[in-house]
This record gives sequence, C-alpha cells and structure tokens, in this order.
Amino acid sequence: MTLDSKIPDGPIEKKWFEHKFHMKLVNPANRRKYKIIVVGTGLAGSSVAASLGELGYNVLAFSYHESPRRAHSIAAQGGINAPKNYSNDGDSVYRLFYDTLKGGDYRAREANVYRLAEVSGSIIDQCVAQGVPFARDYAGYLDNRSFGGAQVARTFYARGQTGQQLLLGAYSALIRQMDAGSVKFYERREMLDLVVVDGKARGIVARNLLNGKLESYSADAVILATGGYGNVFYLSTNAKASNATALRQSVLYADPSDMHSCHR
Amino acid sequence: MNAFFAFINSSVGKKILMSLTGIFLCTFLVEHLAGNLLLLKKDGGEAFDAYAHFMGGNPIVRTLEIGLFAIILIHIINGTFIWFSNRRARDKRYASYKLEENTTFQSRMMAVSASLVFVFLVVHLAKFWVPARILGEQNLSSLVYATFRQTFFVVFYLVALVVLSYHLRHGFQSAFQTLGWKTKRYGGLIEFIAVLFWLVIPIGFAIIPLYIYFYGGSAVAMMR
Amino acid sequence: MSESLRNDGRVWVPKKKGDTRNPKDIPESERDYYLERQYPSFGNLVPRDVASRRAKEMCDNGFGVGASKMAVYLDFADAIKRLGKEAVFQKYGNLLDMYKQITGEDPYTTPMRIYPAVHYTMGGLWVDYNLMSTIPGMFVLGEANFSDHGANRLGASALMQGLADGYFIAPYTVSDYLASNKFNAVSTDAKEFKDAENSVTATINKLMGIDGKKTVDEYHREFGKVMWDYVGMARNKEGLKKALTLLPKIRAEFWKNVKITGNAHEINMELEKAQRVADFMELGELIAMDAMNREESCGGHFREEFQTEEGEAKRNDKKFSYVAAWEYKGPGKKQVLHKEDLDFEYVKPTQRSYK
Amino acid sequence: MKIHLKVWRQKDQNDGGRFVDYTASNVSPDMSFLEMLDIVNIDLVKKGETPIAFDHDCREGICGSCGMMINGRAHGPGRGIATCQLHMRSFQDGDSVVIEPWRAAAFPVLKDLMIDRTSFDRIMQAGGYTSAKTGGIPDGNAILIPKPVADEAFDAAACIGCGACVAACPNSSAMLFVSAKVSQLALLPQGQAERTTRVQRMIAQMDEEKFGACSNTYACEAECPKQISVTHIARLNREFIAAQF
Repeated sequence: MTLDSKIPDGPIEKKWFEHKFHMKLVNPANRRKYKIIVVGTGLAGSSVAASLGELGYNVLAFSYHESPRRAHSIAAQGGINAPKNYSNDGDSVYRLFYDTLKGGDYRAREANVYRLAEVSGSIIDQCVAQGVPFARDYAGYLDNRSFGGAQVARTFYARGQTGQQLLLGAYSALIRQMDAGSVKFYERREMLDLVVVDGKARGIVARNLLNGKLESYSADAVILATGGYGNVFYLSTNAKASNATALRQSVLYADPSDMHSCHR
Repeated sequence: MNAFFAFINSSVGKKILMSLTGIFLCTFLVEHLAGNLLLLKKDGGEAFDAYAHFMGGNPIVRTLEIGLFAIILIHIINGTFIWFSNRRARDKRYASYKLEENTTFQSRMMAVSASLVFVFLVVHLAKFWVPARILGEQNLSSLVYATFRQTFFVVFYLVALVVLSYHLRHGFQSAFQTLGWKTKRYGGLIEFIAVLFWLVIPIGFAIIPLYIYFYGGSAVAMMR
Repeated sequence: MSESLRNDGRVWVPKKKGDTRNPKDIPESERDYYLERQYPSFGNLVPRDVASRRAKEMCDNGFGVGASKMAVYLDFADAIKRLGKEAVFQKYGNLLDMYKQITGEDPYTTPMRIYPAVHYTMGGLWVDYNLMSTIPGMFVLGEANFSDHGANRLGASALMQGLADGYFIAPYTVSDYLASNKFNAVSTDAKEFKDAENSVTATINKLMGIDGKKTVDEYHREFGKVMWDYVGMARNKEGLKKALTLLPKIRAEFWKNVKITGNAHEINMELEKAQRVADFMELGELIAMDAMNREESCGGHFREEFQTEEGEAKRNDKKFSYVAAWEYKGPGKKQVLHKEDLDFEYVKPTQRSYK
Repeated sequence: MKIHLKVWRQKDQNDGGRFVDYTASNVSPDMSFLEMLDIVNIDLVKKGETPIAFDHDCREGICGSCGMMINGRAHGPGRGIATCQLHMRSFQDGDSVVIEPWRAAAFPVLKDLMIDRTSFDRIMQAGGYTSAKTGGIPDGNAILIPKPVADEAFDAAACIGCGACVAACPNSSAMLFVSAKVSQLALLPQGQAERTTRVQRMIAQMDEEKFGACSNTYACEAECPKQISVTHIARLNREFIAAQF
C-alpha cells in the first residue's frame, strides 16, 4: 500500500484555494439524495454534521452520549487560536503556521498546517455569529491572551470554558439542522463496526446502549469524529467515556506514539 | 385571538395571569384599608357608614366589585390549576428532599397560605359583606364594633392577617419576578415596596380589631 | 488543569531537595522558578511537552512538593499582586474554583500543586489532504485523525482543528468524494452488514461468556499503569521492551479472566467499558511498538536515549522525517508499517529552541 | 471512613424500583463522590451483582452528565458544584447517605440513577440557536458587544444542562435551564432576529415536555452548579411578554 497524501501542487498559500476550485460539486437539488453518517458529535462531529445538513445532505449523527452537548471537547478550557492580529503584535497566518509546525517538532504536513492556520480566522467569526460569548474588552472588541509556544497573543477565550462554549455553538448549529429535519440524531449509540461494500465505506453497525440491540445504518459516506485515545493511559484527564473503539478498523494509525501531556 | 389563547394557556402565561390578578388584589387591599381606617375615627362610625353606604350604592363601584370577585375567582382557579399541573410534573416524590435548605418558608407554603386566606375570605364575606350588600344592613360600623369585641373574632382575624402577610411576603415580589421586573437594578426597589404589602398593610388591618377590642368598644359606647 | 494558567501563574519548586515547608514560608531567594531560569525568552509559556517534561524531571530529581512529592507549584501570588484578585478571577475564576473543589485548598492564597497527565493524542487515523482515510468514503476529523499537530500540539489548537475540519474542510472534500463516485443503493440486509453484525455479536458474546474474577476497571488501571510507567512522558528502549512483554500478557489475561455482570440486552456499562478497554489494549501495544520503532525524540515522544546536552528532544530528521502509519492485519497479527515522507519546503526544520 | 448508602435501584424504565442498602468502606476524604461509587461498584461486580448505573463523564464539573439527589439535595451538600465535584470530606465517618435519581415526569428513569434528559435537547431544538450559516459570516469584531453585556450573556451561557434546577424545584420546572439560553441570545446582537419566535417556541416545547410552572421559590438558583441567577428567568418572562406585541 502506498500512502498518497494528495497534497495539491502550487505555492503553499494557494494550495487550498486552488484545490477548492478544482473539487467537484454536488448540485443543490441532488444533495438530499445522499446519506452521510457522522459518528461522534463533539466539536468536529457536530460542526461537520451541521454544515453538511445545511448544504442539503441527509445526515445521520451518532453519539454514545445522551446529547451532543456532553462530548469531551467541552473540557478544553484554555482557548482557541486564530491569527487575527487584533492585538497588533505581528501575528499572521504564516506565523501561526510556523509556530504550529515548530511546536509540533517538524512532524506534521506543511500543507495541512498551513490550511489549518488559514481557515482558523473564520472559525472565530463563525462562533461569534452563533452567539459564543467570547471575552470582550470594555469597548466591545474581542479579547486575546497568550498561550504556550507562541510569543503573540492570538488566543480567544471564554473565561475558562472555551471548549464548552464552542461545543455549545456547534451543538446549536447541529440542533438547528435537527429542527430543520436535515440531520437526524441518534443518541446513546456506540459504533462498533464499519461496513465496507465494494471497497467503499457504506455504513456502520452500532449498539443501542439502552437495550443492547445492534442496529445497522447504510450511507454513501462515513465520517468519524470520535476523538482521541488518551484513556489508553489510565491516568488521563480525558472523560471516562472517551474511547478509541470506533477507530478499530483495518485502516492505518499514524504516529500513535505521539501522545501529549498537559498540566493537571 | 389564537395567539392570545396560546399565551394564556402556556405555563408562563398562567403565571403572568396569576401575577396580574395578585397585584390587582394588592391594590384593592390599599383601598380597603384606607376605607376601614375610618373605623378608628371617634364619631360613632358615622364616617365609615357613609363610606360603606357610598360603596354599596354607587353603580360604578358595584360594577368594579363584580370585577373584583371575578379576579379573586381567576386568582383562585388559575392557582389551583397551576398547583395540580405542578404536582403532575413530578410523578414520583423524593424519599429525602431538603427543600428547606434552598427555599424560604413562605414560598413553600403558598398553597397552604392561599387555602387559609380563602377560608378567611369566606368567613369575612359572610360576616360583613353579606349583611351589608345582601341583607341591607345600614349600620355596618356597629356590626364591626360588635364583632371585634369578641375575643374569638379578634384572634381569628389576627391569625388570618399573619397568614396573608406570609402569602404576600412571597407573592408580591414573585409577581414582579414573573412579570420580569425583578431585575438586578430594580430588585431592591421591589423588595422595598413589598414591605408595604406584607408588613405595613397587614399591621394596618390588625390595628382595627385590636383598637376596637381594647379601646374602641368603650369609646364607641360613650359616644352613643 | 488548563495550560492557560501558565499565562499568569509562575511555576516553581523549592531550591532545597525534599523541602517540606509550607510554600508560604519559603522565601523568594529559596525558590527555583525553573522555567523562567531555563527558558528566559518563553519562560512559563514554553510548549506543553517541554513544560511537562521539566516538571517530571524536577519531581524525579527529588524537588517535587506535596505529600506525594509528585507535583510542582503554580503560583498566582505575583499576578494577584500585579493585577488584583478580581482580574485574576475574571480570567481564570472557574479553573481556580475547580482546583479548590478537588483539593480543598484556596489557589488565591496557596500555590497550586500541578502535575502533567495525558490530555490529548496527536496520533490518530491516517488521512490524506482531503481528510479521507485509506478506506474510500471514510473520513476522519478532529482529534481522531493525525494530521495537523505533528509530534506536539500547541495549546489552544485542539478546538481550532476540530472546528476547522468540521466547518471549513470536510464539507468541501466530502462533496467532492460524493460527486466523483457512483453509488448503488445498499440495503442494511446486505451480506456485508450481516457479517459485521455477526462479528460484533460474537465479540460481545465472547466477553459476556468469560465470567472471570477481575473487573474491567482493574484491568484498565493495570494496563494504564504499564503504559504510564514505560510508554509515558519519557521512554527508553528497556522500558518499551518491558512494556511490550507486559502488555500482551495483561491483554491475554483480560480475555480469560474479565468479569462482566448483567447481560447484553440492557443498559450495561461494564460491557461498554470492557469493549473500550479491549480496544485500548490493542492500541496501547501499537503505541509502544511505534515508540520503540521511532529512535529519536520529537515533541511529546521523548526517548531518553535521544536528547541534546540541555535535555531537549533530539530529532533525527535523516531517518525519521516521516509519518508512521501502521496497517492493522487482524486481531493478534503483527501490524505493518507504512511511511509517508515529510517534505519541508517553507519551514526548514531546526532544533526547537524556546530559550 | 465508612459510609452507609441507601441507593435507588431500578432495573429499567418499567421496573418499580426500590432502595437497597450498601456500605462503602475504606473511603478517603479526598475521594470524589463518584470515586466512592466506583469503589462500591467494583465490589458489586466482584460479587456478581450489577453495578449501580449513573451518568458521568468529564468528572470536572463541565459536561453536565452526572447528577443525583444526595440526601435530599441536588448534587449533594455544597453550593455551585456538580456531583463529580462533591468530595467525601463533606461527610463524616459513619454517615448515612440517601441517593436517588432526579425526579421529574420529563426525566424518566432509565436505570438506577440514570435518567433520560433528551427533553432538554428537544427544548433546545425548538430555537436555542442563531441561524448563523457556515461561512459567509462577518468578522468577529464587526459586532461590538460591550463587556458588561458579554459578561452577562456568559453568565447565562455557563449552563451545563445537568438538570439540577429541575431536580431541586418543587414543581420540576425547567425555567432556569430555558431562561439561560433565551437570556444569553436575547442579550447578544446575534440573537435578535429570532428573538420572538425563540422564546415562544422554547416555552411551548417546555410545556409539552410536562415540566412544571415556575413558582419563584429560587431552589434552582441555589442548586445550580454554575450558580445561574434567577434574574435570567425574569428576562425570559419579559421576553415572553414582549413577544406578544
């Protein structure tokens, strides 16, 4: 098996822009014909389910929690980075890209990291629009603080509950789509197997945690947003239910030894 | 009309109705007390009787009186309705429930104090309102003086006023909370005005039977 | 506790080994603000892999504080003096309250005692630029994929990556995938679904049928302790070797001796936990194997044999500038390593310095 | 420490349920209440019995999963904490502790101390959001929000949806929960477009879920782990009245 990262050509600041243009689109009228499964409704899962639902796809979202609002993204306290340079201390997309790559000790893909830095500004705008109460100064402007591994103040925060507030933002986007009928949420379901048909991911088998019944769901694409595996180390700040079960597939684990520590 | 029905039928709408009727009844108390204080005048009840006569004869007042009864009824029926639906909201009781650590005595006793006030109201109407309005009693002051010379009625009224005070201690500020006026800025002011209703007014009412019982009786007798 | 506390909190240990005095009684001159001393330009704001390692080092060398001696102080006294208690409360109030509830100590008056713990995993499922895994049609987002943080994640970037993937990347790439492929309707009655259901049922029945002596929690703790001790913040060949002999033993014992009560047709949290722990065990071994294979130090992966004179992670870009992706070959079988080389066109790798 | 427990055990939704006595020995004062239950559960499993089911996750007081009635108090003794933040140092050696699930018609018991709080999600679904679309959003600083307003909105947004307000309320009313969201979005400029329909729909859904009416006892505020103020309920009421015009 060869690993093709499919990184687009061109200068780094143009890669994502060009790639977006060259990607194929689904006609808005045809989108409802596609079914997409999203497993996990933390930050990544809720936000993608909401965004795909809004585009018009038929989304089935699964969580082993009773509600998307319980996901462990909630426990991230410190803040979220974005190179808005509101603090006028010389921040830029390139500097965030540089800091992230350096902070990661040069073991990440340049193109991915650049794209992350590039879109991160829009995340702040998105969250503000959802009503996330970021810290503000007296004039009403967004406030920033500094954070480990950077010499600029680019971290946006909501007291010490940034993760919770961002998750509630994504959750609100998700329930809006549930209200609109484009996303159907399945609570207390744990994905136990991925189903591959003709070489393509086409569904999942999940256990209904309330009655133990196995339930199968088919779709045209499956998105896993199932979080990390920090609980492999019993001594972890991760929530008790943070798990790796859904990851157990004949796919590749990359850099599994890079685990991460923080202050407790 | 549909929107109004939905509004009044919602749990918050019912509470708002409760608040509005409650506040109206509070204003009635002010008027009622002002009139009754005429009983303290040492004129053998003349001023009070004139007042009672005016209230009984004036068609506008009589119409308002019907409104008053309607509002009392709405307050009672609506309150009962809310009480029952609140009971249903908890299908199974707690084995251990320390509500007293989180709430005031008055707030827990609203249904009880309401029931007691209702009992009082029935006695009160039977004692004074029925003779005055239905049986055509002209000399209401004498009836009052006679009643409050009896120890039983004085004690009964005092107890009722204490219960009413408790009901208003929670009810008055609660009405403003339900109407959304108990904000950080005006909460203090509302608590301040509330003192008038749960303390000053009940004391005002209490003075009348006490005064008659201890002093008024002889004073009136001397005038006659 | 959150890393953000290091913004205004100062990290220190007593200069004297095994100092048991109350922190308030230790004068300034006898405190070692070691992060500020060792990293004058970043000070308390060094990345978390560095801060964690230094804290561990301080404790390992006998400078740890508290009853367990496995903690360092994080002190807000200066910040409170400079900004006032109210300002500190505004910024960190709920974190400090949380600490107070856990420990019963007031962080506004007594320095907090902190120690590193696992918090986030940088590794994950391999995905391409479109966030698609090696299985067509399966996308992986957020912490579950490996892609953006490298060997160490900067603070305040986890939330960023989760939302970037979800709002602004996957909606485009998933659409592209759907538009580029043809899909026949697949019913959940298809053989592939039935097979998957049967294999899941078999695993559940197997777990329920063991009826051994030890609880899932006990295995999790036992396994986790081996992971923490030998595959944790600092690793070496000997330790990893030991872990790789201990871990399979624990796993084998788990499958013979775990006890799960109740049945599989009701709410059964023990069964749920058992399934997760069974997976952790396979994954834990893989982590150890990968750590063994990567003979260099980088970010959160710290091999004691590979460090600079100053005790920092020493990379070996010649040999290990690649993403290690392991192919799962079925239970009990050895995973196969695939490599994706990392090219650096814009930012040339240098020795990280936060001095 | 030794603690005597009286725990509500209920097999499933249809089971009548009953109290069962347990003893937790070797409890250290530094343990959290949930860690104490973990120990009881390990003993139960060893004895071949089913462990006590209770919801829990982050154990840092932020996810809102845990919650139980402990000696007649939502989240147990103490103020401003969730069950996971309650520590055994709040009890004395030999104490008796009664543990029950939240009781409300809108929160059916699933098993033991686990309840179904999806009614909260259905209320949120009825309007607890802004209609922000993904992308195409103005810059975060294009909307100025003065600090006092942002702070007050935050106070409301701090709700973790644990249900303690409902559990503590003598009427099982969800007004504090609903008001937290309505108040947050009513304060912020982003929430203005749906201000009217939001409050009407959310209250209608709250009533449909069979939560009780608020009688302003303020038991909710007293037991809220995030100490959300009842002034938000006042704002909810104001919003509801204003929505009629």
